Amino acid sequence: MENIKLVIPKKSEYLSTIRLTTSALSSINGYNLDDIDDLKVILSEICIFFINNVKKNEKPFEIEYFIEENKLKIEVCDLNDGEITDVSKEKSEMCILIIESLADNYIVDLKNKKICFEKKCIDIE
Amino acid sequence: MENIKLVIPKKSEYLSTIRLTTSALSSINGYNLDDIDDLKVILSEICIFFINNVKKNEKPFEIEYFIEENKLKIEVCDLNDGEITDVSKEKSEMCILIIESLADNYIVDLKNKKICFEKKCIDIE
Amino acid sequence: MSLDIKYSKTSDNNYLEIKPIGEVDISTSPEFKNKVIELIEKEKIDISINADELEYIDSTGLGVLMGILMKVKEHGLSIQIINLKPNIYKLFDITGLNKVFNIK
Amino acid sequence: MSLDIKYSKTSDNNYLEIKPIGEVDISTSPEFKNKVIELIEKEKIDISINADELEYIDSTGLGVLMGILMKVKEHGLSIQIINLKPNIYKLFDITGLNKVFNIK
Ligand SMILES: Nc1ncnc2c1ncn2[C@@H]1O[C@H](COP(=O)(O)OP(=O)(O)O)[C@@H](O)[C@H]1O
Ligand SMILES: Nc1ncnc2c1ncn2[C@@H]1O[C@H](COP(=O)(O)OP(=O)(O)O)[C@@H](O)[C@H]1O
Repeated sequence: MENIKLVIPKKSEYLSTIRLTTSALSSINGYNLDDIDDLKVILSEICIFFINNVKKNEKPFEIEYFIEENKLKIEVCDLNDGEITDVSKEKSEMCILIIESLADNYIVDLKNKKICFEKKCIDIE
Repeated sequence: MENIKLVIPKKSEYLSTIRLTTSALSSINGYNLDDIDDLKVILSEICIFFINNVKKNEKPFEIEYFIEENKLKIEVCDLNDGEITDVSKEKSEMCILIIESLADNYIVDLKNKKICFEKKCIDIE
Repeated sequence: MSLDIKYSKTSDNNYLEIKPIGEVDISTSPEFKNKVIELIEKEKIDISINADELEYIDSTGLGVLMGILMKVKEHGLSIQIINLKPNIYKLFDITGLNKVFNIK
Repeated sequence: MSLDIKYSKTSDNNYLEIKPIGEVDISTSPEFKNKVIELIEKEKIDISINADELEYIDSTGLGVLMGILMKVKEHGLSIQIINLKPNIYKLFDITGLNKVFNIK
């Protein structure tokens, strides 16, 4: 199992860097283009969820990738203080719908501001 | 000042991910294409230097980017045990020549297996 | 890659065709929204979003499209979206926006 | 992006033109070295490396080119490198390999 960690400012302009890193990692690990697209979308929506629902932005996002035999597990943690009390329904409905539709086994931990998901890799040689 | 950290396996196939992440980060921070190329080259050569001169590979590389007003500072640390005792002259001559030519203020700490460098950003708006 | 916005009237003069080139995401969608709303207010003409060079959209961008739809309706105008790439259409499908927008 | 290697005789039959497409770096250069050495052993003909689609090379790739140069000389053959992009030529310049290779 391999493990990659990215700690990056909680700012919207860094989401494109997160997407590029994710697509580089998933292409060396045998994902096809459709799956890579899904991974980029899921990860971006998780970050948007935190940007819209956690008030503070001083501390960064911590993103961990766990590369396993035939799946990729990704954990996104918003390192800012305080737990999420109200989810902004208006802004987050679409986020959640997209994450739910594209991710396998996703787990939302509002207390620790951590969202985890998996994506199976079908194409691996 | 902003700060990005990437912890990634010490394996040659991950160098392309390091290059892509670096180029994404430096393009949002106003570097021009030539500077981005230099940054990718320097960072790759530092990783190659560690791959050729530190025997163990179990632990990852830890790469930290410090984005300052008009320069980017990057620190690469090989987290494996032991200090570097002999530098493989044959394999590392070109590495070092390239790093020396392209990086500003680079500092090599063989004991801690850490190499630090800066690159000025001339193009920033 | 970020966002570039081009626009021109279609040859039949029936539509203002707006072409987002690149990514309409959380960092670029405010700019996209402002530009399109400004064009609607100024031109008062039906809108056609040509998405053939739209490489990425996120929920923020989809939200902005909904805001644009409301603005268009407010003026009694219509909006269509053409040439969506399959990976982007997928998001319209997931969120049900494929039923809200006239997609061609 | 990784590495693809194409090759063919030039129309005058004087050279085997080898075209690395992508990146010749620490992870792909062993493959590049093996392929080129194999071609030299088999064809025993002068080599022209066409670098117009070489996007990236690192010190490992430069080292492999030196190894190839030695192999070529061993057989009394020659090697030239053509169409180097400026960002890659820069590395030949820094390392002095621009004086070792016949670059066009
Ligand atoms: N991320 C989102 N998820 C779900 N709905 C959204 C999202 N963003 C915006 N919307 C919806 O689209 C409408 C217009 O969005 P927007 O232009 O961002 O809002 P506003 O005009 O209130 O600033 C909002 O009223 C909201 O219902
Ligand atoms: N990273 C490098 N820096 C400097 N010189 C190198 C490097 N890699 C290879 N060389 C030089 O190029 C020659 C051939 O390289 P290579 O094909 O990797 O070696 P070998 O044939 O010994 O496995 C070596 O003898 C060495 O002098």
